[in-house]
Amino acid sequence: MNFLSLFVLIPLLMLFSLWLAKGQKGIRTVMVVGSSALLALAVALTVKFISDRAGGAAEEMLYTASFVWFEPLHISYSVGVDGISVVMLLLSGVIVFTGTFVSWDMCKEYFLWFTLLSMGVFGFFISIDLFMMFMFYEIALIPMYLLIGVWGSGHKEYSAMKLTLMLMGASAFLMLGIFGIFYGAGGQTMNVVDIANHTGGAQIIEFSKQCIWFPFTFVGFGVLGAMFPFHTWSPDGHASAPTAVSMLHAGVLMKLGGYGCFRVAIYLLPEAANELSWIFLILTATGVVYGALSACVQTDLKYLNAYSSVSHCGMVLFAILMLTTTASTGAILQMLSHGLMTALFFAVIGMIYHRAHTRDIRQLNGLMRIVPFLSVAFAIAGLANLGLPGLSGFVAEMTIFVGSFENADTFHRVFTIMATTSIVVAAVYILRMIGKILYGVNLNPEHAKLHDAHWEERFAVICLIVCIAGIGLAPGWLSDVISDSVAPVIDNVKSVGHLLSQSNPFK
Amino acid sequence: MDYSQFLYMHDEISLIAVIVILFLADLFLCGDRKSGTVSKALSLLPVGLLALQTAYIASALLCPCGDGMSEAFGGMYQNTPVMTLVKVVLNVGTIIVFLMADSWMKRPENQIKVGEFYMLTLSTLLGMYYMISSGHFLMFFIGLELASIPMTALIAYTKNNQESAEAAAKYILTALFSSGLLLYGISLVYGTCGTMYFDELAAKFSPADTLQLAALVLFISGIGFKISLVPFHLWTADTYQGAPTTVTGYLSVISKGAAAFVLFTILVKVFQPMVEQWNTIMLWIIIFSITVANLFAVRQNNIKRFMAFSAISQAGYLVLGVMGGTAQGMTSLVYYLFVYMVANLGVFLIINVTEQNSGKINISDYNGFYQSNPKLSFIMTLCLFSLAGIPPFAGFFSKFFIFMAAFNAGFPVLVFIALVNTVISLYYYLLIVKAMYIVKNDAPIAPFRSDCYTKTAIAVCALGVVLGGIVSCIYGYIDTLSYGL
Amino acid sequence: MEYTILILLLPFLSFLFLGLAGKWLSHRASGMIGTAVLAVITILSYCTAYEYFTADRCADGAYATLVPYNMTWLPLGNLNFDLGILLDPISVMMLIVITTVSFMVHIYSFGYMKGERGFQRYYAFLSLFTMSMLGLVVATNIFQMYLFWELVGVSSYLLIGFYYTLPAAVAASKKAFIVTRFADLGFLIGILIFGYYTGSFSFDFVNNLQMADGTTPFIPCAIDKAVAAGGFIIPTALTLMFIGGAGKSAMFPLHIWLPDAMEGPTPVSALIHAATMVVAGVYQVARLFPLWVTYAQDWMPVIIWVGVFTAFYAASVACAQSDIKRVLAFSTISQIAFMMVALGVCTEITTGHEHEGSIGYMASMFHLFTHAMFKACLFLGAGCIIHAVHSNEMEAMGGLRKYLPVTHVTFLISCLAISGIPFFSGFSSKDEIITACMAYNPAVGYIMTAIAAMTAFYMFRLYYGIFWGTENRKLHEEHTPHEESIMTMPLVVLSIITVGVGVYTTLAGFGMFEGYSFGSLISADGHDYRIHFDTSVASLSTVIAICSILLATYIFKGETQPVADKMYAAAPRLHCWAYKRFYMDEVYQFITHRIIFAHVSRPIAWFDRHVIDGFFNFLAWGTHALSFNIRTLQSGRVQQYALVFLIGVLILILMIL
Amino acid sequence: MDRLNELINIILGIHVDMTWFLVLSALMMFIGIYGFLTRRNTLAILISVELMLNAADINFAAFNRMLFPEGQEGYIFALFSIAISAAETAIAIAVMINIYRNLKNNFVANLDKLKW
Repeated sequence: MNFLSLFVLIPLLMLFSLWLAKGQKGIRTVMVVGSSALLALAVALTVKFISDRAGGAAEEMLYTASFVWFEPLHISYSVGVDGISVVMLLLSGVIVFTGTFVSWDMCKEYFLWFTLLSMGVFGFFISIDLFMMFMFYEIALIPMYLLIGVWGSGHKEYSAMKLTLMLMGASAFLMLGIFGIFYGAGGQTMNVVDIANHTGGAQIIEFSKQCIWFPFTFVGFGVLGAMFPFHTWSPDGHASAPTAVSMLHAGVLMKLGGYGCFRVAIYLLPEAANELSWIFLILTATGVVYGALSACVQTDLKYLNAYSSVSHCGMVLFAILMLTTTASTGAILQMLSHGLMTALFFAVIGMIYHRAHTRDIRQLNGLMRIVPFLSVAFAIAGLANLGLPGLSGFVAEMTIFVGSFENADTFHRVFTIMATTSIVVAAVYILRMIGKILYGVNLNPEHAKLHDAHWEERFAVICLIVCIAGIGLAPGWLSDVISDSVAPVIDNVKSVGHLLSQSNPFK
Repeated sequence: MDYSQFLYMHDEISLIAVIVILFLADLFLCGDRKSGTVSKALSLLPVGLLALQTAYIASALLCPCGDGMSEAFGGMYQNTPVMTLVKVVLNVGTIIVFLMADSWMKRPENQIKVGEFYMLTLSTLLGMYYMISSGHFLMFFIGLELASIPMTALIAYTKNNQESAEAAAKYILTALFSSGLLLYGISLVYGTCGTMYFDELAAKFSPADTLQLAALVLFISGIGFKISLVPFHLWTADTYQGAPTTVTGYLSVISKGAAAFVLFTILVKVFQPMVEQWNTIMLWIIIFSITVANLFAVRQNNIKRFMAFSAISQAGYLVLGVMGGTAQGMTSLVYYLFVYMVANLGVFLIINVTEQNSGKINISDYNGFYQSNPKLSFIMTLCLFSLAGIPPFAGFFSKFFIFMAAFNAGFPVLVFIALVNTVISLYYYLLIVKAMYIVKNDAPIAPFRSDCYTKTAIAVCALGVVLGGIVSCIYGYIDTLSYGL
Repeated sequence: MEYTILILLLPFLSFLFLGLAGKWLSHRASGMIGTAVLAVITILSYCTAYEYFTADRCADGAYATLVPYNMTWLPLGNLNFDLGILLDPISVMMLIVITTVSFMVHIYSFGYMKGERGFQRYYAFLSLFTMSMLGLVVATNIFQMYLFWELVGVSSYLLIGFYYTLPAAVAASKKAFIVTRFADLGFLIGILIFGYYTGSFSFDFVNNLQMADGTTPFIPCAIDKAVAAGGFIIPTALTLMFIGGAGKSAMFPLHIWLPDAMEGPTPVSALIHAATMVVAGVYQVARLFPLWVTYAQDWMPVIIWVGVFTAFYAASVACAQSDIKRVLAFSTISQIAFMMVALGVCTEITTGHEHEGSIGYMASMFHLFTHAMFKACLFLGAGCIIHAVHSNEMEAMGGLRKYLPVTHVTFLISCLAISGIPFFSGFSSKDEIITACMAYNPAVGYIMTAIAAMTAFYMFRLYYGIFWGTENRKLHEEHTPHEESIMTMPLVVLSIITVGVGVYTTLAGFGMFEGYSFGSLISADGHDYRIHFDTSVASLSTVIAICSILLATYIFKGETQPVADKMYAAAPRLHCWAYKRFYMDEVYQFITHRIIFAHVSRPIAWFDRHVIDGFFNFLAWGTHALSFNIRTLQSGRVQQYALVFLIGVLILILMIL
Repeated sequence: MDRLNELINIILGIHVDMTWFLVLSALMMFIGIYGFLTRRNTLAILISVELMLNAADINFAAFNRMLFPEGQEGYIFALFSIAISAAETAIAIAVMINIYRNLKNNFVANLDKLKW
């Protein structure tokens, strides 16, 4: 049992101790201790990983361990991390940690589901076995229903049901894709690395099969990554979810989508990725602009942020499909930065909603005078969102654009430029929102006496801001960690074929 | 004739012994029906005896003599370890049902007929035993009928209840109809092959023979009636709704499971030459079973009727393992059967205990159930998630494996349709979860304490649901046995 | 010169400190901290300048380009995103300009912003802006320039919106950010193209590049490779970048944000929207000048004609504005256009008296310098006036000369400077610009001369409107206007610089003595270039400037202004249009709100809710409807069950037969 | 049975071979099904079911006699099935009586309380 499994064991322990915990104090203690343990573990892992890489550990996956689980089906409990998963684990650690503080007054059941959710997320990122990935993916999905349905707001039952069903529908596609990959590779191993490198009894998957299963896998994960046109669960879901849940969902869960697309679809089906990427490229580029434009006219803060998430996550998938190392590095960076900033955004929006009991832009004015701390945090989140240098968004977007420009053909150029326009639109909707709700003078007497953030809220918000600014100021090491792990995947893709496929009518 | 052959059927004989003992006990122990002590004894006795008998069968599995195969009466009776295993699984289910039945048996109006319940149930179980390890159509037919005739009595158990009687009538009439067709089919088999021994039939079949194909269809229809596959399912909902909850639980799991297993064995063993044909048939039957049942389940309010439709669609998933007739399919089918039994009985346990305590069996009655009875509704949630195939509960694993088997057998489209249907099924399972957790209700079902038998049973089910999948040795063990075809 | 790194770090630290701890600081303390830091970096940059210009030149007699500090901030595949410091004549000059003006503004703000709510925030933002602007000018690569470019954009956004409770200020800040952001899109794409084809973002095409040891070397910029890939590539990239520059420097039609930006505090307008940030575009073109001249000569008319039109447009609008800050804003636009034109008319890079084609570069930088000084002085003076009369409108003013003597004098000096009167700094620089234009194409030269005349006219219209003319007595009785020493001191300093530079360069220019002049510090290729005025051009522009000043005096000096009224009466439509800035804002309003919001965003949002989402809802609804419709199958009649059973059997039989 | 055959052969001049039995059983089968689907009285339905079952039994007997005279399998099966059908009918009738107690009639049309 290697130490990666702690990422699953700690949440399990948390579940049990929550079960036994008595009273709000006990619950909080368990949650704080557990989540900080997870965060510490993630940080330690990152440090260790970097030092080991520096020490010359050249394997694709470090700290791998594999235990046969279902011997007859070649399913094994195999874990391992590369730079991408390390970064994602770090992100999850931060979000879970802050999410705990944001949902400070919640009851025991809430935290039970919350912890189950985070267990799924962590498990997903450490596992390198297709079955395990899929299992943890679904573990992470289902608590959403109760979290939104019970503790949500607005037309929560509808949103929760829609979210759950759409994501489960996606996982139907995904499961089929996994079967296709597994049996396409000879049905000897479910280990991602083995399948990719044709070791451990895995054969090369035939091109025709790849072209069948790539769409299934990509759509299966893409829906969770809010891929246009399967994104409509996200606005409603986010709008109805309680604060910490929107944080966790937009911050981490949606990242499962991008991660899976990269780790499974692109990594295991390289030829099909070359052949079919253009279709999804069109979809995602559309989604990027589409989400940004529809964010411009939203009046509900959470809807606005949800649509901007559609735009940014679309950017992630878009960059992945560019199939260049730089762009994919940018995609991972974008996942990280979007995770942090959208979590911050949802946290602050939730706090404002909790006080003002409305999220309608037209009814909120002049918050800067009333709740300065929250307003400043909100403004920072907004600026990060529109890619202000010095904050994380800028780094990610620039990397993506530079990487996308490495594809010199017209097709990719056109869609890259199309995607770049989204940063202008982002400025439009962000500044519109900030100008409307933070600036000006408060006209609503009820809002005149709102109290500013509590200490735990301040703590969570500050943590997030520090992370965002940290990435924004010193991105170099992160980018190195990521690109080291991205490179083999992309080289694998590049090695098997030319990017612009025969099937692309636009070439 | 060598009477020692009877010793090969030690499973059946031990069960018969149990029945006989119970019969005697019912005769002599219970002179006076009014005293509670007796009925307590009578409610403990069957569970204990059956547990013993289960242990006895299982012991044969644990220390197999030879390859565990046994054959008696010229191949009329055959037994393989995997069959024994299925019998064990059925036994466990029956024990849970007995535990479930206890509170119901304690009701005054049932005091008079406690013994009958147990004996009838066990005789249906015996029928399934014979059905499972039949090596000849006669044996199979007798087993089938033995499994279904006492069932009628069980369904009609509550004598003065009109619904119960109607359910029984529908059951027996449909059963007669289907057994008529089945019998005709078997006669065709006999007419074209001149024998009804499974071992000899496979050689004599040819996909070209119209009569034999007709026989195949009639056979599938007869057994499909037991498994309640579309289009032979229409009795199911009505019967489940009308029957006493305990019996419904028994029907929905035990008889269904046994029949599914038998369908597999006979299709593979006997109808081997016509594999394409029965693959086509099963393909359509499965698609329709899953889809139609899901569509019906969506708008049910009576929870027993709802579970009936859920059971039909689950049966559809169950027989996915039949496709292609591979060993992997066999394994995943038995595994699915086990997991499904645990989860479904768990749900029925809670339905039953709720009905016994509050008399409410509508989904809308469960609104706010979590506020009043958190533990029960939590277990119920686990079981429903398991049925819906949500990890980390056992249902996820069984679904995944059975889909895997079907995919491996070469039916990706079928798997895809089934997968899409899981979304619908998730929807209606979530409806109950929603009712219990989300929907506010000012007058929810009052809090109550369930008796220790139910508690034990619930504990068993919960344990099975939680550990059934993660503990991989279960599947692994089944896999080691399932060569025995 | 490693200490130059401090020039960037100190303001950043003071920004962090004031931003985080400002809440617990007193106004005075925070102001002191900010100003002290500024003083330090001002001294540092003067040292830098001294050290740089006194260091001996390279073999070819040009100034070396030093890179005391450079690090890889973000690796981008084969490319690098570096951060560093690059010192060459123009960046050093910009250091001087920025720190000087910023320092003046810091001091001035003590008086101007006294008692304002958010005083600490104000100083924090000032530090942020100074840091970003300095980072922009010392950029070692185009991407670093873009990074700080965005940062100055946001700090200008924050400072314009300083009075965030006023809707006008909020709208103005939003507009400024979005318009420049839109232009920056062009900049970004230009950068991407440039980086992809040349394989580097770095400025290693500047002459005599000298890396200090301990710095990461530049990835060489393979221009020839890019040219080989297609002659149009470099020009396209440069033009796209120029769009970004045009946005920041408020070239038509992207100028609309600058007049509104006057909603911010006046010192901010002086610093950002007159002296430093708005010339970033000019600076960018100057930075890429070698590429422009060498590879994009044919595309440079774009710069020229955009500049010429903007200069004319702004000047004509400035003649009709009544808000004194808006007048100054439009004059700023016009003057920056002068600099752009000056860069545009360059045809070669080697300097020297036989090389007329390279004067423009020097002239443009020279004008940038002088303009920064006197325009800052003008704005700060306007600030004093506004502070005194609490209004921006000329109606509130008139006859202020006896109330605000110092302001009056300094304002007059600056007006003379901007009008191009000899012995004032503006004369020398503007004269060089016109010379360059003449050398390029006399038509351009004459147009620019005419625009210079307009400049003189509207500036003196402003001057007379403020300090002479009818005095608004009853307003002045309520509170008598007065000026504070802390606010007038910067004015004096700036006007001294203006006069000093003017006198020196004029004398030198007319060859009174042989000494260094601006050109010997800054020229297209870093060689020493002694300015010698072309007397014909000089005399012409001077005469015209004086004439238009006299005209303005004749029209606007008196208590009553019959001529002006007659002119308004003569061409009311024209005046109205000019006053409304030829309705450019309305056009933008129409495009953004009527077209993009109403006819793109809303339909998309509707489509999303009703079509895409509607589809998934339809699936759910359809399932329900279907399940309701097939319920008759389960009719409860056992005979029908049997019938279905039988039909099923028959169908299956038929299926496999 | 051979004798009976000969007798028929002598009297009617036709040779009774297996087809006759098959046709007969098929007829009985479908008459039974028809009855099951159309009768309104549950007892009548039970009688029709008996027809179906007996049709199968005739098949068994006929096949055994005509095609596979060496074995007894068919006869045995027929016997068992007769017994089983008896048992089924018995319990079915019990249920019908139960229903009759509740409804005071036994029309199958009244068994539609449980539906949809």
